[in-house]
Parts: sequence; structure tokens; C-alpha cells
Amino acid sequence: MDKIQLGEFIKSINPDLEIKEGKQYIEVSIPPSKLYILAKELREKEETQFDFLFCLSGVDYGQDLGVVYHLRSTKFDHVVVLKTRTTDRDHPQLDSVADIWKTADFHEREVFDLLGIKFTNHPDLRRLFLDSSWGFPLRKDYVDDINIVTK
Amino acid sequence: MLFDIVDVNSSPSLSDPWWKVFYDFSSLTHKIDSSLHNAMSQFWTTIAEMLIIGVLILLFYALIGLFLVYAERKVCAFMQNRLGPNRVGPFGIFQTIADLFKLLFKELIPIKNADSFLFNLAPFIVIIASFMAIAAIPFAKGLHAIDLNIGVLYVIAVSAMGVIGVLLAGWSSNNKYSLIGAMRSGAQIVSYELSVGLSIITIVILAGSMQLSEIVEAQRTGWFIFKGHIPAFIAFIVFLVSSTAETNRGPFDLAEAESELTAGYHTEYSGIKFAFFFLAEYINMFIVASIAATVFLGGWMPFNVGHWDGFNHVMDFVPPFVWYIGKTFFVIFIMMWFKWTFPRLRIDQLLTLEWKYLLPINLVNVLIMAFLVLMGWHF
Amino acid sequence: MRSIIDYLKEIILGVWSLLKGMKVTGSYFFRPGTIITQKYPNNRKDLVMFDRFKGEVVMPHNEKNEHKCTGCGICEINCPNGSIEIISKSILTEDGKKKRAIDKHIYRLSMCTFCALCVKTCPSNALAFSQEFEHAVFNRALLIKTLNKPGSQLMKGVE
Amino acid sequence: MEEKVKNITTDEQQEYVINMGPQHPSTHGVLRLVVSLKGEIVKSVQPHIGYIHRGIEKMCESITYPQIIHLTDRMDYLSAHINNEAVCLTVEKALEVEIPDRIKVIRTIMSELTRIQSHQLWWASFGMDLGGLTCFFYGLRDREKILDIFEETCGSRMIVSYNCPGGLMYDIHPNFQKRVKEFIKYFRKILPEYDQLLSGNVIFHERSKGIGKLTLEDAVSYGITGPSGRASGFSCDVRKHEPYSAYDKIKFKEILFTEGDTYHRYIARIDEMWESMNIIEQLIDNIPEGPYAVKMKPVIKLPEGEYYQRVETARGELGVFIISDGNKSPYRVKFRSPNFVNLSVLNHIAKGFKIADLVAIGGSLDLVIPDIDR
Repeated sequence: MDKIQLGEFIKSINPDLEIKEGKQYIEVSIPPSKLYILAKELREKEETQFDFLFCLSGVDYGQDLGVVYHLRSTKFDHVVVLKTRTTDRDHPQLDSVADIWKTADFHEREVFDLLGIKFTNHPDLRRLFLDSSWGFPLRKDYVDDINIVTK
Repeated sequence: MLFDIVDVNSSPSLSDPWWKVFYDFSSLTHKIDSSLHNAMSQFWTTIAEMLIIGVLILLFYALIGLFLVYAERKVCAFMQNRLGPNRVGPFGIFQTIADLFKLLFKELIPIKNADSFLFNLAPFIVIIASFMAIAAIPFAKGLHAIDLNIGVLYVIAVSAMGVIGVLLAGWSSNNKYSLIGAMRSGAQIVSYELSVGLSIITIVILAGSMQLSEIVEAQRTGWFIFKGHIPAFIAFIVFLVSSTAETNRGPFDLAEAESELTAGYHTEYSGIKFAFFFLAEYINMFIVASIAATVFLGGWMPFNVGHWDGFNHVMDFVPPFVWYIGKTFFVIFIMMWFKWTFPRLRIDQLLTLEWKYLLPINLVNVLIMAFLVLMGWHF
Repeated sequence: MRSIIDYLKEIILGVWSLLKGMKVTGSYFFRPGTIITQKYPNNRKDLVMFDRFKGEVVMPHNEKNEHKCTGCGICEINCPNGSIEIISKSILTEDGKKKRAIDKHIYRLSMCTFCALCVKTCPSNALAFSQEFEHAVFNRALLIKTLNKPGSQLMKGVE
Repeated sequence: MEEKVKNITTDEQQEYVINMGPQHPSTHGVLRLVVSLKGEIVKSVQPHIGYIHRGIEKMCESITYPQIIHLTDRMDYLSAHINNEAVCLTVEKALEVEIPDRIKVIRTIMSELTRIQSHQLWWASFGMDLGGLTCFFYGLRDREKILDIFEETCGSRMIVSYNCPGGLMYDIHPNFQKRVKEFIKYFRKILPEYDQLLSGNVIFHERSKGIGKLTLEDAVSYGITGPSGRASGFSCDVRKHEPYSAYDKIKFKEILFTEGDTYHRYIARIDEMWESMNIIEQLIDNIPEGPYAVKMKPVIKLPEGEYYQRVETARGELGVFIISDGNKSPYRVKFRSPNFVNLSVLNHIAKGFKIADLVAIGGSLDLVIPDIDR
């Protein structure tokens, strides 16, 4: 499947999705509530088989926090990008995909550590790099007067 | 009467060339013994002799320890394509002495929650075990601290005592790595003691004696490794492998295993107490190497070939002490070669090697040797 | 019988593989000529570094004590760690105009990561790398260096 | 109910928890593994990381694109050049700059040299993990030759910073080709010695065969890439699947095994060294003429958007994900570092093996800790 067919196929799974053809990959924006179901379908559907989650990055978009999932299928070699956002900055919560792709375990812990996004149903959600008294350094509003020098 | 132990049969006769008389230390020791007897009573003579031997062995011990550490560092350096110690003195020969001073001046760190009595005792047990074993080794004809009639058994028994020190050290330091190291060491020594014993038994069958001086004397016509055909050679290989394991050296250094257990049983030791463990390791290596040299390679006997009289005379001319040291260092070199080539075994593989390979080979080997001796098929 | 042969074969092959390993180390033991160790502090005199070696940033001066630095500050902007600081002054040129010139080009060696961006981006090629690599000092303050020599001037013809 | 609680406590009492690291000879850096043991058997391994977390991703948000290069050197310091290349390729892709062939070829040669030297150091330290201390010196001795080539051309040995957006910092040194050819000749002779010393050794076979098995399914699910993943049969070589630089012009084969144990992870890397030498030999004699860098704007600003570039480092797939808002510094940079992902599988494959195997498995995954922490 090429990019356009893939986009159409994902559209056929869930017609409400906002699908954008990015410069490199197909980008699918999805509300947090539908993320897990779509992820599981993309993983299990015979036509897509996205079995390799090669990047999971948390992004602070200023107003809202989001997570970007880069998925690849080792069988068909096609890539899709899932994007999800939550507007709740104080208690952001997303569904964990750690039981679909095991690699998400560490990636989600990293996102939790650096951006403070909680992943429900995560097997072992602890902070990964920093200790618990630390803030969430990858957020744009993070202040550290000692270590961050602004010119 | 410590010196009065030389076999009468092998004492030099007038027909021997002068150097054979000269190289025989028994007359010298007899002379010292009798002059001491003339000077003082029996009791004080024994005390004085013990003191002399004690001091001599202590000196020898320290020298061998220092030299072996240096030798190991140089050997491993050359094998690893580098120079090794080269700063302190010419070719770095004073490096180990400098290290010794460093270790002497280092702080002895007391370990919190350690069993301090056992913690302090352990290095002494290790070092005393190695010290005791050195007493029974024949360095040259008549140069013997004590020639027990069960010399072989004594050396094996005493050198195995060191493991108690290792176990105590590992247990008392209250460190998890140390404990694992000590437990490994225990399992290892218990099993490998068997192989060491059996491989020596093979030769004891051939020699018909357990007295080390007699075993050496029996090799006057040819070293046992040549005399005993293939079984003796196999026994030698098995002895090399299992004695390497018994001294906790690589590739069997599981008790230390620095990539797994940092430093194993001596992780918590510092300063001179660490130096004791370190020294004991090298002395143990020297002891097993000298046992190998004595039992398999003819001890202080020179290398003689059949009827090549000229060659044999030249060989006889080399002092027996030099022969002995040369053979020992040859074995030590092979052990160092093992250590700096092979990766380390895992604990279960270590035991597999012993129980599945060395032990059956050994048992069959003993049978074959006994058969050979019964048939009189050896040289 | 089969198993006994396998057992013996296993032993012999195992020992053979060990001997092959010992051959490698043993051959090096008897060939000390292959040793490549350099006796470092002793060979300091004939130790030649490669001409591109990034030792530390220097400002080459010619024999008239002139350098090429105009004090534009591009190196300061490009340095990712802020290890360069330029203190400029204004001087009067010969024709009576006021002009910005460098007073001190401060270089903090302790913060430098040798990324070469300052040398690369300097528009007048005023900076270069020296081959000096022994940077250890007892006083941390000595690592803050002023690159332009005292009393140095801007080279003629460099803008 | 009460009995169940009691059972749990006795089970926990039987567990023997040791801390491997942060300072431990086999973790190669400040990695802390909390290992629960039962006897010598590993029950679970919990990695605790972050001891050298420097916040490179956060730092990138306040500096310009050329300045990011020198930070990527310090992530996976053994694949420094490949990391640089990843960022440069992302920036070039975003700006749609056409890169001349000369730059591509030089980058490829340097990448492969980086891969070889990284594998040499890995071989050295892996041998040391298994107790063969001599390996360490042989590995480093041969690595020195590549580092000298780097030093002559790039000015530094490990942290090369040789790439910049649009090309290279300098042209290659006149001696470069000669030295690389000399090295290849030398290393083709030396590499069989590695086999004699370690790979063919019966003790090594015992220590590594069947240890730490990772199935293909798990490798994909955990995202294990690089030689570790390819040993399990996971065809994940980015050089093949998404060729960058000059990889589309050359012939090489992807090293694939199916067993996925420590031994095959080892063999995969040894074979990769051979393959890298083949790649270099194909390119070293035909470096095209041309400029060594494309003229870029003094201030590089990426057009708004998201850019993802994957490269194959010595340890696996490195992804650079840049979100740009059109400014001179990126809005968000994410490095999908191979070691971080590879570490996550450690608990899964080391379970049930002995503590000595844990060391061997950890060594065969070839972890570089600064890349885990970033």
C-alpha cells in the first residue's frame, strides 16, 4: 500500500479521523479516547500490521500536551504517524499502548518523566531519569533558574 | 632432628663427580645440624633449626611473591601486546615493591556490620595455609624443611585449607557480592580437590610412594611424564587444569570474577589485608606449580636422555635448584598463559567440567595406570 | 559407543579450540616487536600531533603583534556553550572615525567542547586551533584565556 | 487470604537483591541494575537510569541547528559520526538541499569506519565481560588505527563533529585514502585472530550459545534494532530499507540470523565488521570530485513542520524527530536512541539465567549509557 491507499484505509476504519498527508508520512490526528482502539486495530488488521513502534515522543504544544507515535510494519514497510493531544495540563492522561507494543513501556515512562503525561494501564509507571521531586523539564513552562541560562 | 631426614640410599658416594656432592645439600644440612648439636642441647637445637627454617622460608615466600606478581604483569603485558610496568627501576622491576609499600600504607577500612573477628582472621587463614604447604616441598636434594612420608597428601590437604579463609572472608564482610564469591569458591574447591588428588594418585601408583623426596628420586632415570606413557601425560594436563581451578585463577576465577562480582570475596578488604589475599594467590600458584614440577617433571632432577653422555653431563652440571625453579616457572607460565587467553567459565560449567569430564577421565586414567604398573609396561 | 566417540570428539575439539586461542596470545608473547605502546611523557619531544588536531582555540598573531579579529562577535554567537566572550571598545581610526575594535577576546577552555564552530564561522579567519593538548593546570582560573595578546592591533586590510 | 500474604513474604525473603552499578565493571558506565536473585539465578532485572541525564533534548530547543551537532556526538559517543549525520540529514531533508556525491561518499566511508571502531570496542569490552582480558587490549589496539584516521581528518578522535548541515566541516585529508586502505589491509589480517581468540573458543561457545534468547516476535515488539535485532531475524537495517547517503549505490548484504542468542548477536557484529570493510573498499577508490560542503545560509531556519530521519548507528536505529516552528532553533527534538530501546529488553531475556549470563547478555546488547540517558 502506498501513502494514499494507506490513508484511505485508515479512513475506512474510522471515518471521523483527521488524516493529513505529511511531507514524509501519513499523519493521523486522533482524540485520546479513541487512541487505544485504533492502535490495536492498526496492529492487528491483516492489511496494516503495524507491529513496530519505532518512536514515541511526547510533545508540549504550548496549550496542550501530545504524544506522537511512529508506527511501521515490518511486513509491508509502510509508516503511519499517530498524533494525540490532551488539553489538560494539570492531570494529562492517555491510554497506554504498552500491551500492544512492549517497547512502549520504556518510552511511556520517559514521556511521563519528562512531560508528566500519565498513561493509564501502564504496567510500571515510575519516573525513569529524574527523582520524584523534579518538575517536568520538557514542558515549555518549566523553569530552572540555576541550570537554564537564557541569554 | 628436622634436618636428619635424607634417605641413606641416595646419599652421595665417592664415585660421583664432585659437583654431585656439591649440589647435595644433605651434607651441608647435616653439618649445620651437628654443629648446632655440639653447641647446645637437643631442645634448643630444634628451636634454633625451626627459627632458621622459618626465617628462610619467610624470606623465600616474600621474594617469590614479589617476583611472581612482577612476572605475571610482564607476561600478561607481552601477551596483550603492551609493555607492562616500566617506570620504577629498569624494566619496572621495583614496581611490585612500590606496590607493596603502597598497600602497607593504605588505610584498613573497618566495615560496618562486619563480623570483625572473622573478617580480620580470614586473610591469616589464607596465608597460613599457603605457608604451611611450602614446608613440604623439596627444592633440591636435601633442601627440604620436612620430608613427610605422606608429603603429597599433606600438601594437597593443607593447600585446600585456604578455602576456609575465602569462605570466612566472603561471609564476614557483609557484602552480597562477597558472599556469592565465597559460595562459588566453596563449591569449586570441594569438587576440584578431587581431580587434583586423583591425578596425583595416578603418579603415586607409578612411584609407589607418597614421600616427595622418593618420588623425585624415582625419576632419576626419567621423568614420570615420559615414563608413564599417555596416562601420565593426561594426568599432567588434568592436574594443570584442576590446580588452576584450585588456586582460583582464570579462567576459573569465579570467586573474584571482576566483571560479575566486582572483586568477589575480597571486595571489602583494603591495605595489607588485601595484600595477604593477593600474595596467597601467587604463593598457591607457586605451590601447585612446584607440586606439578616435582611429581610430573622430575623435581630437581636434570633432563637426561638415554645414552647421550655428553649431553647428560652438561645437564647434570646445572644445579638442581635451578632445574627445580625452571620447571616450576614453566608450569607457572602455562598457568598465566591460560589466564590471559581464556574467557571465564560459568559456575555450572565449572562443575560440569569437573564432574562430567575431568573425573571420569581421571578414574579411567588411574585404572590404565594401575594396569600398566601391574604389567610392568612402563619404562 | 556412538556417545563415547562423541564425548571424546567433544573433548578433543574443545582442547583444540583452546590451543588455537593460546597460539594467538603466545605468538604475541614471543614477538615483543609488535608492541605499540608509546611511553608518553618521555616521547614528548618527538610527539607530533596531526596538523588538524583540535587542541585549543588560539588567535594567531603575526610578528608585528597584529591579529585579524575585528570583534564582530560571530564566534560568540555561534559558540554553543558560551565559552567565548568578546569585550569590545571603540577606537578612533586614523581618519578620525569612531570604530568598534576588540578589547579582549576571552576564551574559557574549561567550557569548550572543540566543535570548531567558532573557527569555521569566523569571517576573517582570525581564529585557529593549536596542537597543544596538555591543558591540565592547578588553578581553574588559568583556563580562562585572553586570546588577543596585550597591545595587539588589527591587521591592516582586514575588515 | 492470610496464607497467601504469608507466602508472598517468604518468597520475597528468599530473593537476594543486589545492586549492579552505578559503578560496576560490567555495566560500562553509570547504569544501575537492581537484580533479584535466587541463588545464582536472575529473577528480575530492573534498570535504573538517569545518572548522566543531561537533557540534550531540552538543550536542543534553545540552540541553533549547527550547534546541535556537537551535542549528538555526546549521546552515543561510539557512533558519534553517525549521530551527526542523522541531524544533518534531517536538516538537509527539511531544507530540501541537494547534497553532492562527494559528501555522500565521504560520509558513508566515515560512518562505516565509525561502525568498525565501535564494534571493535564492543568486542574488546565483551571479551572483558566474559573474563578474557586480553581481548580488551587487542580490540583497543586495532581501534587506535581508525582513531588516528579520524584525528588526521576531523581533528579529534572520538567526538568528531565532522558533519555540518550541508556537508562536512573540512575536506578529507590528503592521506585519508591511503591510510584507510592500509587499515583495511591490516584489519583483514587481524580479524581472524579475533575468531581464534574468542569466537572459536569452546568456553565462549558454552558461555554464549542459547543464552538470552530473543525471538523475532519479541524483538519486533520490543523494537530491538541493530545487530541485536538482526540476530533474531528482524530485518531492520535502515541502510537497506531506507537508504541514505551513498548506501543506495553500493552492494552489501544485511547480516541476518534467526537464533537470537548471545552467540549470534556476537557473530552478527563480527560479520558486520567484514561487511563494513567491503563497503569501504567499494567506495574508497572512487570518491568523486566536488565541493566538500554546500553553501548554506548563515542562519539556518527550518520550514514549519515535522521531520523524521532514521539512520543505522552501530547499535541500531537512531531516529531524529524534529518539530520546527520556523525559528532558528527547533521547537522539539526527539532522539529515538537505539540503546534506550535495547535496554528495555534486558529484563525479558535475562530472566531465568545466571548472574554471569546477565553480564554476557548485557555485553551482547552493547549498551552505551550516555545514549540511554541523553
